[in-house]
Amino acid sequence: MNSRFGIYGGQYVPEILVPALQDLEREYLVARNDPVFLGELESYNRHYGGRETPLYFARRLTERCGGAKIYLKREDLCHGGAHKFNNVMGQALLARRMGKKRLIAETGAGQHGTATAMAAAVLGLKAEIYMGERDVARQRMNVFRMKLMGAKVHEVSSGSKLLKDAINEALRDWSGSVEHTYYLLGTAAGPHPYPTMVRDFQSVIGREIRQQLQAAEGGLPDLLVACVGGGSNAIGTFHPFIEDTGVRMLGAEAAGEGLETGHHSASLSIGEVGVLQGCKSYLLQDEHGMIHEAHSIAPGLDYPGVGPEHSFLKDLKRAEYVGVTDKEALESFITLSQVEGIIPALESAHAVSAGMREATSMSKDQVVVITISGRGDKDLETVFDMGVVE
Amino acid sequence: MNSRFGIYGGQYVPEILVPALQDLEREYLVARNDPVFLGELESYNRHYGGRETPLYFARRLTERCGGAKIYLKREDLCHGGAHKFNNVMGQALLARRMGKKRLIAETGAGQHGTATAMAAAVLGLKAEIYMGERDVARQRMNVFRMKLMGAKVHEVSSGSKLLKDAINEALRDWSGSVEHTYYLLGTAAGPHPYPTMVRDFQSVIGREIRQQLQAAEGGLPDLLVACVGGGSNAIGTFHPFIEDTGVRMLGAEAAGEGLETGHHSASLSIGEVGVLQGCKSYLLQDEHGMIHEAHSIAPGLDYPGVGPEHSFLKDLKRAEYVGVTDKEALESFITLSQVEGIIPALESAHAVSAGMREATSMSKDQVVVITISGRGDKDLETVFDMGVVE
Amino acid sequence: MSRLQKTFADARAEGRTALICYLMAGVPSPEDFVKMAVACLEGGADVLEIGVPFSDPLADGPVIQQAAVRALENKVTPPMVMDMVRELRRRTDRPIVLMGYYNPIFRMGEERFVDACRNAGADGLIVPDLPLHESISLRHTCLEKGLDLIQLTTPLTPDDRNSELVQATSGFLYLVTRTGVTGGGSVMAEDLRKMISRTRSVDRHVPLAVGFGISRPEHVRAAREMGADGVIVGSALVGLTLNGSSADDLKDAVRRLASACDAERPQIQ
Amino acid sequence: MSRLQKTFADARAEGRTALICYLMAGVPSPEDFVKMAVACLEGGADVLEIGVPFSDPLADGPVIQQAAVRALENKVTPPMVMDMVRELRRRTDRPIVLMGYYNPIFRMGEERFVDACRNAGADGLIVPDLPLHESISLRHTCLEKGLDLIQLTTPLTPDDRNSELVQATSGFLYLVTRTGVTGGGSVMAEDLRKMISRTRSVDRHVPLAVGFGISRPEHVRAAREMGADGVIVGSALVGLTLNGSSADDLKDAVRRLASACDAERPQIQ
Ligand SMILES: Cc1ncc(COP(=O)(O)O)c(C=O)c1O
Ligand SMILES: Cc1ncc(COP(=O)(O)O)c(C=O)c1O
Repeated sequence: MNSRFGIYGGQYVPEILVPALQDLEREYLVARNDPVFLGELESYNRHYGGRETPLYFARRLTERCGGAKIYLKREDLCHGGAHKFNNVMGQALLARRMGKKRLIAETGAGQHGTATAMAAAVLGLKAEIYMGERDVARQRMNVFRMKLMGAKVHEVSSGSKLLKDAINEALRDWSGSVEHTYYLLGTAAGPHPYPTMVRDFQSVIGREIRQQLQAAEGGLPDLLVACVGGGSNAIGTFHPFIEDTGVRMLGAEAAGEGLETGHHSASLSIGEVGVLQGCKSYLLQDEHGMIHEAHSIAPGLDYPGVGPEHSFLKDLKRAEYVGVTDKEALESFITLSQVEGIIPALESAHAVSAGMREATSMSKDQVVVITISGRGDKDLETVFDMGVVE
Repeated sequence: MNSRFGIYGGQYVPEILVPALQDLEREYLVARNDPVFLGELESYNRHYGGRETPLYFARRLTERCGGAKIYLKREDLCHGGAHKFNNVMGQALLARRMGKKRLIAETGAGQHGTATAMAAAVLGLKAEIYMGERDVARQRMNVFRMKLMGAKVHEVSSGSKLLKDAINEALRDWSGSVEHTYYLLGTAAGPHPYPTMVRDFQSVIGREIRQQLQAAEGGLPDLLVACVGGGSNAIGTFHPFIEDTGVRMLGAEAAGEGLETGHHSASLSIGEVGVLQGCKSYLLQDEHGMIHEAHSIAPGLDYPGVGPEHSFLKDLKRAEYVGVTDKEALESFITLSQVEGIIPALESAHAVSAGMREATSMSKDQVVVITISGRGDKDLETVFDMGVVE
Repeated sequence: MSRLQKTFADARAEGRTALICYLMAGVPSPEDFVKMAVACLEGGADVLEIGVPFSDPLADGPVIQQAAVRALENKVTPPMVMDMVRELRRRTDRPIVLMGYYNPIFRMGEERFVDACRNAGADGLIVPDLPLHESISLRHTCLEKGLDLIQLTTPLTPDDRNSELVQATSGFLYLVTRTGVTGGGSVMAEDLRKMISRTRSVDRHVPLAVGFGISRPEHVRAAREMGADGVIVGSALVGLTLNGSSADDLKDAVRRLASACDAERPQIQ
Repeated sequence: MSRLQKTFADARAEGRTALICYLMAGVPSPEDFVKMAVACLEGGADVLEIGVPFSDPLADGPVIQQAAVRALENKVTPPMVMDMVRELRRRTDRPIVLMGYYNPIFRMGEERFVDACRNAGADGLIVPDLPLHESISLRHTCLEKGLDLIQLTTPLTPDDRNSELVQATSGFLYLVTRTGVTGGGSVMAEDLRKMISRTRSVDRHVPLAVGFGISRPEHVRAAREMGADGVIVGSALVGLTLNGSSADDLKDAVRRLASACDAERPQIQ
């Protein structure tokens, strides 16, 4: 199994974790080809997770833009409210198969932590979630949700007390518990084999789009759009179309308060190559290699790195990446709510903004698919507090 | 079209509303047999609403109870987070077909109001929602959600300032606006034809259960369980099985602080027949026919009446109805979260409690289907504030 | 001839429009209510309409809702309303009509309720949430016991149903002159003209009383001008029983309305 | 023979266990850091290990994390660390090893970084997040430039990989004696015994230094007893640089550890 995407990826971890990662790779390689495992996953995806999710033709949004037909891939309808489900379910089943009874995970705003708690509950595993102290304070309800499902939440008070630090802390835990603990990483980043494995589990998104669009339009999309935090929903959307060179791919990164302000999370747009938390990729960092704090209105995009496969696709120019500001994301959050009755996650609103922009200048017989990675209920307080509605 | 279920139902409304209800009946009768309308509804259900929803075999809950196999019908995965979607989409399409550009609706906790706002948004209609002042104060975020999707929210300060009063106020609005306004009632109650129409739209639940269980178990369920507020998710679950006399049906009402305390919403269990808001049914009322305030930890069950078809099924003994207390509902809210990673709505938790109780005393080859009418995210604050977890 | 029929016949003979005054039973208090009702009579009311309070008065606007709340706070029950009617019947010979929602009637039993009305001395009954097709048994009982069950018709009612209502009503026909609930708004002249003429074309004699939105003498004159036999004034008077006005204030208000009721009637074109 | 090799050879010859003292560069302040390092040397440190601060030190426990935060607050950068090494090199001939995460090295460029180390006078380098299979080019550069790139092995490392690590390491082999991060915990005697014996069976000569969880003289004695050639003490000393202790306090602490390093060695059964 190739541990790299071009020069990106790799396995930059303490020696103590190497055997566990090698184990994981071995087990995953067997599992991914084992019909029993795949059948189990497919069954949970379907009966528990609510897959397949619809590919919805957004008639009114299309009319609003006046260009290409816009379809929305509705990951917001997954159990738990986001695409996070796909990855978590796959990895939790793998953990069970490996005989690990304890899951650990990092979480930023709480989406991945909640999803992990949920997967642990349904499979009867233990879950412990690392979450930065500042995030815990901001996301009281998500913390409660995890506890309600029986997970333990560890507040992380090191570093910037945010997602990045929660990952560090989870890796530290894992270094001491690796024999009986499974580290359930939440995005298509981290050391090999996570980027590949998470991408595979998330590729159900793109595979479904392919089939569904074939049924709806009799062809392939002209453009795929997804938001990029760590990059898992985007790579899951893109990957099944990599060989189809006629299909353009666009990743929407958080430009925060603007790329020029330094307050953003646009590692692909203006980051530089480095190594963080196990993999080589584009990063937000200073001249000495110290990692910058990221900023985005969308908590799930608030990460200074990005999955290595995106760095590779960027260099190849196979995918493009653009920044969407907080303000633009907020606007499309409101637009989609009012025009389609779908309140997207603020993360997904970045994709909506980029997708609308593109669709507007495309022709009416073209097709844009935007992945709605999650629902916006979690973001209502944030938007409410901004006082932008009414 | 029969306006009654035995002695229940009817059309107890001011004369001014009679023509509109007759119109509605006429239009609905045509629509329900029109393949174009049904195709449209089916398409929105599928591509927008995320139907069909899974029928999930709850292995760990089944093991916990040690009796019948428990399946969960996952209405919590509908767009918007509850079965409310089914009804709202059907009626909104009917409204559009009737040329009405303005929808009005009542809402208690905000679920039906949110669903209506959503359906209005996706079809490009105007929505105005009536909501009791006390509910507005308790449900800030749902009010915001409605506004976000472009709906107008009217605070109702009459009467007890709760759901019942919002319905009164919506009916008052309708009396003055009936020519261009569609009243989108939220449950299988109210004047004819609402109980029949809402039941029909919600019957998609039972129809899917039937098919899905056939596929999973090769037969019919032994017991269906659903919670009963106004009764729409329950009647939608039950109705397709009415003729199958081997299928038992159990409705879980809110026994609140206990049936003996007077603080509950158990109109079927201990109400008496009367007429409220357009229909004859079991009601909570005093000796002079004044309506009592209802109580339940679950805002959606907090209604002193019930849909007329349930009154009929109760008298016929075709369905049974039991009370589930706040405390019991809360326990199963936590149990389902921890054992299956599914956080149910507090309403649905009533059904879970009743269903677990029954399953425990049934044999292992029997099958219980519990309808999870909605997800519990909306209830997290309530449960959090009770301090029962950790 | 029932009291109601006689009252409308007399008023017509005198060239007057009958004035029907609505008050909520037991408001401002069970004792003062009777004083208020008497003030209406002294001010010139031809008919007293008395509201039976209900917890969910869905056909009423804010003022009458508020009155119902007050009445229920005052612990007014249907039997107490009957006692108040009995008390008033001792003091007047003019017709008394009860207006009450259906559930309390259903709860007491239609027959018992109608008996109670008759025994107390009431002449008529209006049930705003009981449309024609739900009122068959109650109509039957009322007919049998000699209580006028008054039907309402509206600008939205189709012609054929309007004809049924004309035939079914007893005492008078209540013309709801605007869509919406009681209180506020103003008479829609065009609607009213149409309603009266189509009703007259079915029955030239049935008394037509106009309600919903009549609060000032000019409304009365407008209705009169269009040929109404009676006007019903509700929220405007109920408002006075809620805001601390005295019985004399109420009497004055009624007097102003009453004098509009026999104002010179202009020619109908 | 590199300085590190010589130091271990000398210690072995003298029957001593080499004492490797870890401090975070620039802590408590860039100036006082040098004093602290000198105190370690005076206390009896055989080798100085100097942490290069990084924003995300994922292999470190709370004490060293806190030291990194302090260093970064003090605006310490890798070039400044090189200056501190240069300063220390002027004062001592004992080996200096840098411990730094990979990103700052990658950022500067492996070759430039190694050159800077050599020019400053450092002898070795430990990169805790660069496992063997990711270190090929850096190892090559270090070999070429004469910097010892020290590999780590752990209780979980399989035998064949352990053998590769033994072959690949330079200067000494770092035995991580417990799973987890730096600081806290205690040496797992059984693990350590196994690690030493399996390593010795591959290479009887490579110096073995034990780290992670060594903070007190009894830990040192335990490691010594099991045949370790060196011990690495980190968090315990770094803690003193964070809590306001003086250079003398530090020197005393090092002295106590150093005296455990040449305690009488009991017979190995
Ligand atoms: C709804 C949603 N979308 C997107 C993301 C970003 O993650 P990724 O880029 O891995 O899809 C998150 C992360 O929490 C999320 O919650
Ligand atoms: C999740 C949920 N379940 C159940 C109900 C009760 O309604 P019904 O009895 O009509 O299904 C509600 C009403 O708001 C609800 O939100």
